[in-house]
Amino acid sequence: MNDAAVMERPAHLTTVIPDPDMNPVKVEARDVCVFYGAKQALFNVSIDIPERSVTAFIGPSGCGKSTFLRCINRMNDTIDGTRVTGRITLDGRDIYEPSLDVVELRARVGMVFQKPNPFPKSIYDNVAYGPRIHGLARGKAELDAVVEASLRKAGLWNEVKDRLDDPGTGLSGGQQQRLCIARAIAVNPEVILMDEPCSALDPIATARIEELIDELKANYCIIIVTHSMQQAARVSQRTAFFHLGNLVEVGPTQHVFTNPRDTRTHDYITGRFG
Amino acid sequence: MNDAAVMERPAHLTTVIPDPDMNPVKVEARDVCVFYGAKQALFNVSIDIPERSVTAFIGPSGCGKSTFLRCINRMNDTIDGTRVTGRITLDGRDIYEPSLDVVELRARVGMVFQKPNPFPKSIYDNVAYGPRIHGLARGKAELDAVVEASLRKAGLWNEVKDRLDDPGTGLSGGQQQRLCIARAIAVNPEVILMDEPCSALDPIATARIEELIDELKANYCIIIVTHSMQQAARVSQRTAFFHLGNLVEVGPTQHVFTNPRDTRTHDYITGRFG
Amino acid sequence: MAGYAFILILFMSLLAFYIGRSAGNRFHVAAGRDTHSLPGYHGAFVAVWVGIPVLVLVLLWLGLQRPVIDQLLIASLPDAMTAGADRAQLSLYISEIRNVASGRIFAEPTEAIRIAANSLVRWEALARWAMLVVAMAVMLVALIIARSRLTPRFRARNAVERVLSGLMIFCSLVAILTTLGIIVSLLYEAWQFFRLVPVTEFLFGLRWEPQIAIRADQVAGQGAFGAVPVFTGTLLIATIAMLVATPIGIFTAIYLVEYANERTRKMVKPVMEILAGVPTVVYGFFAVLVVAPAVRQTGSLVGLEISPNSALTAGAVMGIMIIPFISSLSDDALKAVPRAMRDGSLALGATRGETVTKVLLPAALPGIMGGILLALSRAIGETMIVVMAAGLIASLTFNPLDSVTTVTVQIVTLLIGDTEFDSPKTLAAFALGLVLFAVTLCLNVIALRIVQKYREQYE
Amino acid sequence: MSSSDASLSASFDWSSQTAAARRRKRHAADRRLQLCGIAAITVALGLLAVLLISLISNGYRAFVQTMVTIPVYVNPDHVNADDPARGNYRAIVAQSLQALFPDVTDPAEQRLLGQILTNNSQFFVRDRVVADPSLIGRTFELTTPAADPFDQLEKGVIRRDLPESQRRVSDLQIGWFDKLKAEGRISTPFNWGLFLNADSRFPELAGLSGAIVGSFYALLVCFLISFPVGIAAAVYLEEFAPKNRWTDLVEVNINNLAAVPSIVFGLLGLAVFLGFFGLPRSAPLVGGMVLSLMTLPTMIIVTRASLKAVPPSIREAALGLGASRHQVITDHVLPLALPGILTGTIIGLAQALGETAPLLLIGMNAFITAPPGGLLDASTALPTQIFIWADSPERGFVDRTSAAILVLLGFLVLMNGIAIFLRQRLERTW
Amino acid sequence: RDQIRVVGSSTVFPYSQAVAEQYANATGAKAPVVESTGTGGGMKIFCGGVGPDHPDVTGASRAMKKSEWELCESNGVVDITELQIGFDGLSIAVSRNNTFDWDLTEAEIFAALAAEVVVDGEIKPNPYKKWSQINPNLPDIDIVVFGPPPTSGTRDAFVELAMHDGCNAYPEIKALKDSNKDRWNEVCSRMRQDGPFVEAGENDNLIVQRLNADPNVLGIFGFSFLYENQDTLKDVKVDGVDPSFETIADGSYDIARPLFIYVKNAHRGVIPGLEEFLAEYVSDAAIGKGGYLAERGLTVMPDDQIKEMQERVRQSIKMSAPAS
Ligand SMILES: Nc1ncnc2c1ncn2[C@@H]1O[C@H](COP(=O)(O)OP(=O)(O)OP(=O)(O)O)[C@@H](O)[C@H]1O
Ligand SMILES: Nc1ncnc2c1ncn2[C@@H]1O[C@H](COP(=O)(O)OP(=O)(O)OP(=O)(O)O)[C@@H](O)[C@H]1O
Ligand SMILES: [Mg+2]
Ligand SMILES: [Mg+2]
Ligand SMILES: O=P([O-])([O-])[O-]
Repeated sequence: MNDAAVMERPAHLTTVIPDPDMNPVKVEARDVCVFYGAKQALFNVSIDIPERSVTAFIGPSGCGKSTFLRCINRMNDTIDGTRVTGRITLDGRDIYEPSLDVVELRARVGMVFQKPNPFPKSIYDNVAYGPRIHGLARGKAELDAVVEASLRKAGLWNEVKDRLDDPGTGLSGGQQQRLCIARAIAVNPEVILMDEPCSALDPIATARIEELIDELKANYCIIIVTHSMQQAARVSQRTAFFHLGNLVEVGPTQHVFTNPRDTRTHDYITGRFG
Repeated sequence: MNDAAVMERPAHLTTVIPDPDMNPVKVEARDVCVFYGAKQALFNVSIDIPERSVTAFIGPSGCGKSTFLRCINRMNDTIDGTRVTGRITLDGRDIYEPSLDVVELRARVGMVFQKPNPFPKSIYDNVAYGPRIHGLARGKAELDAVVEASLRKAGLWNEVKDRLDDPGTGLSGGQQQRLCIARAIAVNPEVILMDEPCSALDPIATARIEELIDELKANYCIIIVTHSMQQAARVSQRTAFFHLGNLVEVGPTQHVFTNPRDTRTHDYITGRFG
Repeated sequence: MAGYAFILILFMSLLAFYIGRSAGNRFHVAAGRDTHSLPGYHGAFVAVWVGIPVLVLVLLWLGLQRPVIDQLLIASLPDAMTAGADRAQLSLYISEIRNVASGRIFAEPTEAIRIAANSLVRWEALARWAMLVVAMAVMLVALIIARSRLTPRFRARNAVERVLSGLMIFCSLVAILTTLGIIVSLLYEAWQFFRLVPVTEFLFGLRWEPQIAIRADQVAGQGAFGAVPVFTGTLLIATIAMLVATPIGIFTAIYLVEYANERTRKMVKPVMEILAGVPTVVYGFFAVLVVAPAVRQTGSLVGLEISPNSALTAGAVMGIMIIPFISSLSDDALKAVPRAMRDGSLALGATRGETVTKVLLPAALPGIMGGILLALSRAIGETMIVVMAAGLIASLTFNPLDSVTTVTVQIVTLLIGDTEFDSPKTLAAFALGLVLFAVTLCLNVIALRIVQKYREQYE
Repeated sequence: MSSSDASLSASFDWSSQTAAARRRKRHAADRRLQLCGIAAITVALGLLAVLLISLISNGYRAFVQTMVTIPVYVNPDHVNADDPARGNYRAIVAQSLQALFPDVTDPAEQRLLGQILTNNSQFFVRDRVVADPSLIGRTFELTTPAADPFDQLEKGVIRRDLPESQRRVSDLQIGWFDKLKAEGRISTPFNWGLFLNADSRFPELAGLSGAIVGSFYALLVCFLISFPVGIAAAVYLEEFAPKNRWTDLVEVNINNLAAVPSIVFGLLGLAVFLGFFGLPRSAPLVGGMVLSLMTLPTMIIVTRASLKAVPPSIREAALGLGASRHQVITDHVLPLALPGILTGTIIGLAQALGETAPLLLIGMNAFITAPPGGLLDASTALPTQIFIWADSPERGFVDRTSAAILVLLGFLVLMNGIAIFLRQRLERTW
Repeated sequence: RDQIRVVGSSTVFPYSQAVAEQYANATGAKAPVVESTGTGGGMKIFCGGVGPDHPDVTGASRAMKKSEWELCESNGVVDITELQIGFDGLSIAVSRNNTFDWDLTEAEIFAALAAEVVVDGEIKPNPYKKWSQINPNLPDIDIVVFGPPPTSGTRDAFVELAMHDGCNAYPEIKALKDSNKDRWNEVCSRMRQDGPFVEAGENDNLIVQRLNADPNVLGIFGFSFLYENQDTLKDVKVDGVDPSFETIADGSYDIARPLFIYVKNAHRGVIPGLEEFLAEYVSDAAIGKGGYLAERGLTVMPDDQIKEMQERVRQSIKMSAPAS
């Protein structure tokens, strides 16, 4: 393989394909570097993520997609020895400023993980967990309403409405993942982060989730990490390509896939590595 | 996704694309079924694998590629509760007949794994281990020669010749994987099985391995499992597509990718699922 | 001489190994890859067959030699001495003969003894040489047979590995044999006991006064063997121990797993391990000399009357002993909850505390429960602390300030120093031991099942 | 927020007063839980500290010993040069002491004077003379432990301000002792005897060497049995045994044995080793065997855990090359698991070292004044020695009991320390 | 077996230890093994039989009982020499931190510790919880007394020497002695089991340390323990007499008893060193005035009695069956 092209320009400069139709910016990152102990996992990532649309992060394994995603709701704080430099803002407010309460931040920025991780509780309690701890519902009736609305939005209501008291872990993989999405929606977030939400699912469940993402993008800013370029092409409006900790290229999905400007992007989407 | 097409014909029948140029058959499987306890993982797989060429197994996660691969050197024996029915022959001899010594079989059918797994010993000892236990070399000088030859074949000699006593685990991922290949070659096998040998590697290392496979196919029968269709297209002469435990389609790589005859194959290689 | 025998066996095995290996080497040169096994395995095969049977033989010989010679000695003594002598007298003779034979003469031995001592010296020498000769013969035969089986295609490796597997199976059986040994010996003695005291009285009787008169004219306990007060006492102390240890242990685990940074963990964990490693006899002293007076003084300050052997003291100190046990098991259980659960909760905006109490603890509960049950069985079986700090008198009470006794205390006091095996008092100890074993067995099996199920759930 | 849709679409005001107050309360609850954790750890460690302090405050005194140095004249009247071992050394020591106090002439007082030195000082003189018969007729300086009451006096345990009737030493004796002190004949060096002497009736001479050697023998036996058997059993169960009802039973059984009260093993040893096989009472061999039955399950469990921790990829790699299962284990798995196994072994042995109850039942709590010469000699062990000393009336034994506990704890901490070190240094995480 | 084995009384244990050590040091022979099993336990093992599996010597803090003699006889242990080694006082002691000047009569001791006592002229289960209920002049504190368990000779001696005398002070009980001997024995011998009397195991030193820690409890143990701990413990006068070497030896202190060792003559000449060990035990240097056992708290016998013991050893004089 010929990697000479990669060397043509400084690796950490991002090719940004301009996009006049982009929605207003919801999340903005500038020069974000992340270190795990001594090891640097992200190099000077700068990106604008628009609201009410789906942004996909793609790239080979270990390139830092998850790492960057987890910076946005500060989940990286929970790993010992992680250090983040640079600036990330949500609606213009720096999320790393000391006065900010991560509890509030994480309520506003929901997250769905690669492996469905429902709590070992009933379906109802899974969804009600967030509203309860944040005090979003007054009384049982209101809570019931929130749970129902969230499950409906996640397209799960009809399948589970008769067994809300069954354990969430008893559902199939795809249902569990939708339950996790319902759980995230229930606290009424503004941004939803999804880290390879379908990679543990079968094709049919994957399709259901993709439809769901499509519906949700009307109200939320959604960021999805995926290892499947086809999935990125299907669900996202914008795509960012990461490689070895660098954000190589970002722009409208259409452009990135059909007309990549960086050789690395090109090699990746044509399957020459990864 | 529309799965109706899949239903058109009995699922376990394999579409075999005829190939007049195929090399003589090395490994032949007939009606192989594999059960993990009560769960059936493979359904009536029948396939001919030619010598001195590369055969690729592709298919979505969990479709049984690894399972079938591990039948060929009876590595499945090591998992409790595994049961294999059907018939697999190597050069016409049934490898599941009771009188056969698996130790000898595995010496003839080498294996390379998804995650590079060098022994935590020196580079030299890694390569020398196989020849030692099989008594393939008399004396130190002969062993040295075997080690050097294997490392050369694996394209690693120049990189490690000055530090043969360093631990094999200290090498980079790609070097480790080549070390594992050298280790497999050192016992002089006839078949080499590779289970996603590049999926943990970076693009450059991947390219090196692919080159290596290309060289090795002149002497060995190579079977490679990969999740990258591009890789299958690049390195293999024949491709077999597995789905849900069935061998759906097998034939010359060119044909399978450009002109699949089964809708499932088509959906998969066009990225509609997986 | 036994030493020489072992050296000889070692030497012969090495020789056998060498012979086998050279044969293997020759096959290898001749047949190359067609040889089944490496030369070393051929060597090991011959060595195993030369060494192991003879080793068993020599050990048996050594075990039997002495009793056989003793029999011969007694037979050689004049009838006048042996007639009417009981076993004890005979063994005294033997003892004297052996002393004389080894040159320890302090009183003038009789002529018969002197003659016997001389024959003893002769016989022993004879037996030693006989053993060497027999061993040598056996080894030579084995060597010839084993060597004759070697061929290039001979599966020496498989044969050696079969022997190794056999040895390993034998070793795994030791655990079973131990259990069987425990059960059989306890059952046997307990059965003797139940012939003297009905099971129902033992299990349901309310009075326990086992220190019965050991002489007819002594007035002591009246020999009541109703173990209920002993059981309740055990339960009382174990409960107190659990009440002390459970919260401390669980909170410690929570802190270490969820809040502490790496450095604190690295410091606290070894110290907790010291707490776990303190011998229980030390805790016993601690209970008697430090805790008991302190408890009593505190009690008298608030006007409470506390027995010096109060269940409270024994239980509390036992609780201290168990803390590390519970904390490490809870630690394991909390850690076994997949990180994904924690992440899921934190990502919803839960605080760490909420994550622990609402998600992790409920999820880890089976594991923690299992740990607590295991700890409870520890508490029930713990001996030295209660031997020193709890009472000897079995009173039927649930007042933690009173003195109660426990099963283990009774076992020790009934058995120490006194090794007679026929008084109900001694046998009662085995009956108690049986109950103790049965109860801890049940607890352990239940607990282990719970823990295992729990682990599997997240595997 | 009445309709469900409304509740979701209406954005929640995170910066409102109520929301902020609620968050403050939640953070406070979080801190409370954290405080509970800290409190629990503090209590646990505090208790350990109290335990150690109470031991040290008693035990430190036993680490020094009051010694008396006197010139000894080996009077040829009392020793025959042909047979120096049979002299009347009691008289020699008494006369030498009296020579320092010429004005003490009353026989009763002379006897009191003699009590200043340890009873066994006569044997020290004998041993010197036997070793060097040329001392007969000459004078040499003998340094010998002071008898326990004077040791306690020097250390301030026996208080001089008490009325004479309440003291173990009389005013007269204190006077003599002070005179010796004024002459520089009293010293308090480190008490090596605590480690080098065997048990003794006399606290000033009592040491732990018998118990240490006994414990060593018992642990040696325990190690020699449980280490190979444990590893073999663990390897079989983990690597070879088919998973069926039988092996399940063995597994449950082993886990259960690890939790069986140690006293039950004592009962087993008593019934089987002493009762059935007729092995001698109080022997370290029997002690070691009982302890090994106790540590064996722990060994098996730890070894299995270490074997499990070796990643399957290593096994697969070796199997894939055509190694037999035995070869895989001896060549790869065992070497890699060894650090873990060693750690477990040390911890198991440390537990065995501190175990008392089963040893009491097999009679390893006797009084023996010489270290055992072999596995079948009667002997004590460290924990049982503690138990015996605790029962001795002399005041010196109170200190020595605590000191012995400290020594035992020292050994345990040492062993655990080695285990932790091994774990941190050698064990790899995969 | 090439080692002497000694079992028996925990009271005699320290003395046997001292002699064993002296013997081993003086002769260079292998050290005897001394186990403390309590007098009763020791007798039981000792009488188990003749032969290397059975101990050679047992210590006793009271004379051998008839029943024990019979046990010995039935097991073929008939040739036994009985050696008295001295006296021991049974002291009742209390911490020096306790300010009360204790002086109990045997009747009061009985009333405090017996299972059944005389209340209003009737024999009833012991109702007393506080000392002051027995005698208003005694302190108003709970009765808590640590004492030895039934396997120990100390307990037997205490029962016989203190409790029996104490119970005879009550006419109602004394009357029983003639009418119903068994009942009398039962009433006079049974210690209470309801708490105030705490059986503290064989470990006397632990009792001492617990007294130090707790000024309001009394303890019963051998005088040697009190002698060693006189700075922290003080004695309780019994019928007005303090225990001391003098009062014990002359009999004015009432609860004192002789200490014995018993030797199997069949083992002499068979077990190496037994002769020398016994000679050492009864030597003047050991049990004589100013001997090393006296230093450890043994109350010494008159010289002629010592001479007699030495004679018994020399001639292996066989003891005759005890009367009771
Ligand atoms: N907790 C951690 N400690 C140390 N290094 C880490 C940690 N987590 C991730 N890394 C490293 O940081 C780099 C980026 O990891 P990240 O998980 O973000 O990759 P990714 O793009 O999400 O990969 P994948 O597709 O496999 O999920 C990798 O090299 C990884 O090894
Ligand atoms: N040891 C096992 N026990 C039980 N089921 C197993 C085991 N190994 C694999 N399976 C199941 O068998 C099926 C085939 O698995 P296999 O590993 O062969 O798939 P694969 O095609 O190699 O997938 P991947 O691309 O993820 O490696 C899967 O459903 C899997 O869950
Ligand atoms: Mg990731
Ligand atoms: Mg696979
Ligand atoms: O041990 P005792 O002296 O009390 O029998």
